[in-house]
Amino acid sequence: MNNLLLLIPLLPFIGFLVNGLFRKSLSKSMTGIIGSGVILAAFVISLVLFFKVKGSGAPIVVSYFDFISVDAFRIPFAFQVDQLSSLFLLIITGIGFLIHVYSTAYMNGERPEHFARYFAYLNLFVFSMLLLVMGANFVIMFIGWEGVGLCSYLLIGYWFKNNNYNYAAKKAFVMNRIGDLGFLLAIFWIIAKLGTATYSDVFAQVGSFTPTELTAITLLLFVGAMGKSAQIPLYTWLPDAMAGPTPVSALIHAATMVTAGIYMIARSNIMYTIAPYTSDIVAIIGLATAIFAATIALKQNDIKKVLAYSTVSQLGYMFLGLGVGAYTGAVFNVMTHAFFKALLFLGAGSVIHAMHHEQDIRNMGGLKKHMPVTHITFLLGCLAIAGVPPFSGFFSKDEILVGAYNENPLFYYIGVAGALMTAFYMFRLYALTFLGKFRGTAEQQHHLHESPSAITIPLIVLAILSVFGGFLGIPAVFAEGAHTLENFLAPIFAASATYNESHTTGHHLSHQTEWIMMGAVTLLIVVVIAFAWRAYSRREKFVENRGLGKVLENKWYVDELYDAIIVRPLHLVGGFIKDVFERSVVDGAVNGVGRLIQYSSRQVRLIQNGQVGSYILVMVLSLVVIILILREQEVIFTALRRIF
Amino acid sequence: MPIHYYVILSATLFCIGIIGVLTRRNAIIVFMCIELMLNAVNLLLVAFSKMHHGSLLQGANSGIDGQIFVFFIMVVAAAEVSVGLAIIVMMYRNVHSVDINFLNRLKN
Amino acid sequence: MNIDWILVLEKFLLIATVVTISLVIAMYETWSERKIAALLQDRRGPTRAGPFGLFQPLADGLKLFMKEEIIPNSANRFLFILGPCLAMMAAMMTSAVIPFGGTIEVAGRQVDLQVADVNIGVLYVFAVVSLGVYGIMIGGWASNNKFSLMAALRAASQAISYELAMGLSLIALLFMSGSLSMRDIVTQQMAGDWGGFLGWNVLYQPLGFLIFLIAAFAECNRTPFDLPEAENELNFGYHQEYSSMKLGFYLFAEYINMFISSVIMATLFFGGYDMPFFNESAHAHWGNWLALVGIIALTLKVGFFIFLFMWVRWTIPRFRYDQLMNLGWKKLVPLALANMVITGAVVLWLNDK
Amino acid sequence: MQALTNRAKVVDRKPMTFIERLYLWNILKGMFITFSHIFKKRPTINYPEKKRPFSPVFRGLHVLNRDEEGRERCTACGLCALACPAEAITMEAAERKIGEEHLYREEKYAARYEVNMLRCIFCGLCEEACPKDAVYLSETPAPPNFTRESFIYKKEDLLIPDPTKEPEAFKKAKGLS
Amino acid sequence: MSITEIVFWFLSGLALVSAIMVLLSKNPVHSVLWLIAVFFAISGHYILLNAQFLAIVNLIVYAGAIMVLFLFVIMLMNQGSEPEPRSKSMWIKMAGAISGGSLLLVMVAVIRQSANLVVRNEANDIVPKEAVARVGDIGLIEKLGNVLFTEYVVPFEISSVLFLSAMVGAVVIGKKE
Repeated sequence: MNNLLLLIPLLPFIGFLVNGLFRKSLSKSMTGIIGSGVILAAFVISLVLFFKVKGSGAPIVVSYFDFISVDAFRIPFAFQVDQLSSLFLLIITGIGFLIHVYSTAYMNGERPEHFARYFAYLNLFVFSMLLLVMGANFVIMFIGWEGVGLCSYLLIGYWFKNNNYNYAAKKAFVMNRIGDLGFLLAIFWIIAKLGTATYSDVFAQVGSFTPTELTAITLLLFVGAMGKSAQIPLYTWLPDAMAGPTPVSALIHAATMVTAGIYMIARSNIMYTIAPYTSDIVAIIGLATAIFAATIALKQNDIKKVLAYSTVSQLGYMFLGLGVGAYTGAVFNVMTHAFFKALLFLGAGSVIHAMHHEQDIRNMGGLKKHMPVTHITFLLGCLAIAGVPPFSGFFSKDEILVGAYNENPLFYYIGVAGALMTAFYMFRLYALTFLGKFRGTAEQQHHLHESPSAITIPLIVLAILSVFGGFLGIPAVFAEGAHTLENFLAPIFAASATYNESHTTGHHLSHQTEWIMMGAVTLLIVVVIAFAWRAYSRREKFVENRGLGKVLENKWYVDELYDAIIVRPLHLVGGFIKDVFERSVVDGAVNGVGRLIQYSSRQVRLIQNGQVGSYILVMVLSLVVIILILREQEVIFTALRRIF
Repeated sequence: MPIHYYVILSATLFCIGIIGVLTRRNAIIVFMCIELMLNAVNLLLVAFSKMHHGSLLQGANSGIDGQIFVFFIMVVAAAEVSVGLAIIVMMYRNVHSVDINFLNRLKN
Repeated sequence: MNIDWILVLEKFLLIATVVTISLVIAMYETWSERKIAALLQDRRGPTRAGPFGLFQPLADGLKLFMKEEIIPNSANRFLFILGPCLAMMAAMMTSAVIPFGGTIEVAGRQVDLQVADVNIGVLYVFAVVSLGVYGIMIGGWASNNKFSLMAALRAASQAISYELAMGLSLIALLFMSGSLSMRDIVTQQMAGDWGGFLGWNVLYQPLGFLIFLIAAFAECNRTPFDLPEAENELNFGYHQEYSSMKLGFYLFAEYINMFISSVIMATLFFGGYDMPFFNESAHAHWGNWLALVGIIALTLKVGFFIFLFMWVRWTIPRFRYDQLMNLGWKKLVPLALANMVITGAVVLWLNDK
Repeated sequence: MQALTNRAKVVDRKPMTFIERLYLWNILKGMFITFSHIFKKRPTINYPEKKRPFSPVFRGLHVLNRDEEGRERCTACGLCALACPAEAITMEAAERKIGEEHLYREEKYAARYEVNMLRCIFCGLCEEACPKDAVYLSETPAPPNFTRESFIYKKEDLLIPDPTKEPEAFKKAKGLS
Repeated sequence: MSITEIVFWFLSGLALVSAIMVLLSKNPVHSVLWLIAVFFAISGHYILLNAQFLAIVNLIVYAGAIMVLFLFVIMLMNQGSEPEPRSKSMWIKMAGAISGGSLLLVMVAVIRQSANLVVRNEANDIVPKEAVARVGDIGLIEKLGNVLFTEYVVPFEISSVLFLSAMVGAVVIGKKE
């Protein structure tokens, strides 16, 4: 069992090593087989573990060696597989495998060594992500956390010959670092306070924190989550990260890495439950992000940018769920979102592939005829994300919204507005891409074709999951106790649940109200979809946006704002230090010391007259003086005292 | 013999060596004076060794370290002389003199 | 004041005797050298002075004394005179630690036929031999003559080089004896079977003896290693500028050295005053006669070695200088080292058994 | 090339083996050779006490002969001086006066007859050249001396003793006794 | 005065006089000889202190090897044929002598009262410790060898390496390019 556990991260790591070290000698098919094969093997093992956990219900914790051992303080290198992490394992390896398979076709145009490099990065990413979710303490999680950050950087900057991509990679890296700092501080704080970073110990002793400490720690952790999961204000990297290859966007920026923040908060749910202010902040920021990103997505024309902002928006929903205590809903949304967002990204990738890297939806249209499989699966994905029953998005989003309503009805209304916007921009995207007439060049039209099976099969699999994935979490409204996921995850959130049970003062939504709300929302969504369909399916001409539209198209000018309030001043300060401080103070001091030493040594050198005899003379005389001093200390000291 | 006699004899020999090093300019004689100093030290070590042997007498080998030390000093002196004389010969070949005042080529 | 005057007297007498004997033997070595050279060359040698030319050394000595004393103008007078004195002194000093025989009883006193039985006898010999170089070097240098200087340097470097091989070859012997005292070494050899014959070190250290022998030839500046005084190369060697008795001193020193090295070889390797096939300890009641037997045995052995020196001189041609150094450093020293290591291993092995 | 004699020895140029390079055996061999010479018979004889017999053809100092009556045989013909390759002989002739018949056998005689022994190579040509058997080389080796003049033998030194006056000495000089 | 004392004073005087003569000799060869005399005196002291092995080794190493080397070098450089060039200013010699003398003065002054070198005898008087002459056997080669090859075997080996490197160094330095 121990080795089985170890194999899960080890296999991708081996894949990384093989692909990375022998990338010049491996053929493309070989690389693809190795890269995908190790993930498939990891998936199979994860499946085994999943059923084991499901059967026993108890977490598996295995400690391999002491990662850090200082005196009594020990950080073991330990893995923990419980309900939460086994679920994440399945998502990561399962979707990761599909994306690997997809990549073999999508990246086929690359030269073999770059192809292998790509797969090495992907494997390393999967390895880091697995480390992140399997670690039994915050330190191991942090290792994985940094690892995925690194891989994200590497993969965004995969086409490193394009400078813009490199800037995007750098941006993602720096943004992540800001969040990581918070995470790191939180870990230090926990270790300083409790002397351990192991989950079980930390959560068991959560009562020993004062409320202030707890708030501070959870906030710091949340800062980390904000960075990784692209929440306001650290979200700008995610849309830019679309510079990487599309499967990377699907894997990292939709399905796995961005959910690390969700995972972390879900993992430490008890701390958030107990710290009330933090939960509210999380909920508010999540909601704000959801709405904010949705508004931006309304006016984006880049197919991947739309999806990226949609991702940000969905992540905001998940944080809303976490903030209002609907942990299961958040995790549920992570899962369903992984299905349909991966589907959508891969579909978009398929389109981009077919369009020869054309990403502007204004130049698309009417692809329905040319790419039937992509079209169908993409439509299913859109329905799922829009929250049309009975697709998976409906159930997960509904659960979060119900949770939000329980916390505060205002959250619910704003959330519904976001959901409506989601439905709108998704179908705007869908309509502009697949419906109407083709608006691209003739050459592009000539080459339009359905993608190979390595691309379509993952699409189909993901479409099936998107459609039926929601049935894992049928709300109590439909059938009492049919929420399989909630039952499965119950042990993880048990502590929070009991705490809420005793502390909640609010009211529970009656089933009737829920029915009404659900119906109303569904109706509104359908209306919005119809509107979007009508408005965009025949659109031929695009006018320059004006007013709010322009603001939205330019993403609320957030990048410019950051540039003005953070980057410019920093540059100014840096320039000042470089030009003035460095030159006059630092250089002055350094050169002054050098000049002083040069001068003094020139003076001292005069003593070195090269006559051995004189050296020895000085030596002997000094010896006499030293002996005298040692001998006549008292006499000399009294004499000196008399003089001074 | 009182140990002071030996100590003073050694000190005197040592100082004669030092004066030689200071006043003579022939590198070989300077070298010889260094040997003289080494020998003064050797004599002192042997005297002390016997002093310990006489005053303590706790072990049959007490004070033997001093003589061993003299032995090592001789070894080092032999090695030093071989190299040093080689250097002097080298210098003589280059400068045609063994005056140490010509040994200031490193100056400046 | 508690001085054993009789001991002092006894030692004084012994020293006088030994010195006299050394001188006399050196004298007659010159005679026997000529005689043996003649014999080996089918000649007669000196015959005129006395019966068989036995007074020839006296005549030679007289001649040397009568010759004009010449000191070169540019020579350093003091060192010029000091040189032969040092050579003579070093040659004579060596005999102090050699046991010339057993113990005799004179007027109720047990008298060892040895000037000083020190526990570092062999080392003493080496110390004195290494001093012998000074006589040659100073003499050669003080002559202020390039040929003399070259010869002196040759002699000195030859002596130093061969001293090394000599010492190394002796170390193997010292491994076996475990003592540096000459008398102890002789006594150990006397303990062997066949009246001591099987105890002789030469049977156990043939290679060591050979090396010692060759080194001894070189140390005494004897043919085939008489480079320092090679007539046809360096006129007459380091004593080229010398005349009269100062020259005689040098020559005498050489013959004394030859005698002493013969005695040392006999002592260290051939049982010293041990008469072979004759059990000395069983004849302890012989008293002083036993000592006489020992002295005779030693004399015979020494005589043989002296004869060997001369015999070799008239057989083997002189080495070239590079050959000399090659032999010393590249052959004898490694051989002596190997001998030493092997002996050490065998001694350890035997001790362990 | 075919060797002319069987004494030529072909030189062996193959490198010496280790044993040979030690020279020990060869040295011992040499020592043995020198040692064996001790027992060889000494060729030296103690000269003044013991003399070797001369060979019959030994040519020593010159002798001027006389006849049975004690008269000088030399007639100063000069043939000997002419024959001498080293030009060691000088002579002066004189006529026999009346009353000197018992002194000189012929009418002409050598008033002066000198042989420079430093030049003479004792070849015996003078003896062969003499028609009168007047000069012959004795068995006496030339004795050493300190001056050059003493090596120039005058007639008085060379003449054999008179057989009539000193028969003993004559016989001895002739080597007859 | 016992014999030991007589010998001690004689050797000390010899050592000091010879040492001073080393300095004063104009001729380097004389300096070498005087230095050898110093070594002899010091060896005598060693024997007096019953350190026979060191005494002999001192002779072999210093007198027998090191000083021969010095002589070699001096002779090969032909030193001493011309006297050492006179120092222009006398003051450096004066300074040397004065500083050396003051060092001696200070050292002697310090040593005289050193508490480590004196003991109290039975009568509770302060007397210097004794360097026992002619007593003890630690100077024997056997004892020294035992200690040298057990306790001090590592320094011994290191010193042999030092020797080797010195040899190589001397050869390399002395080699003509």
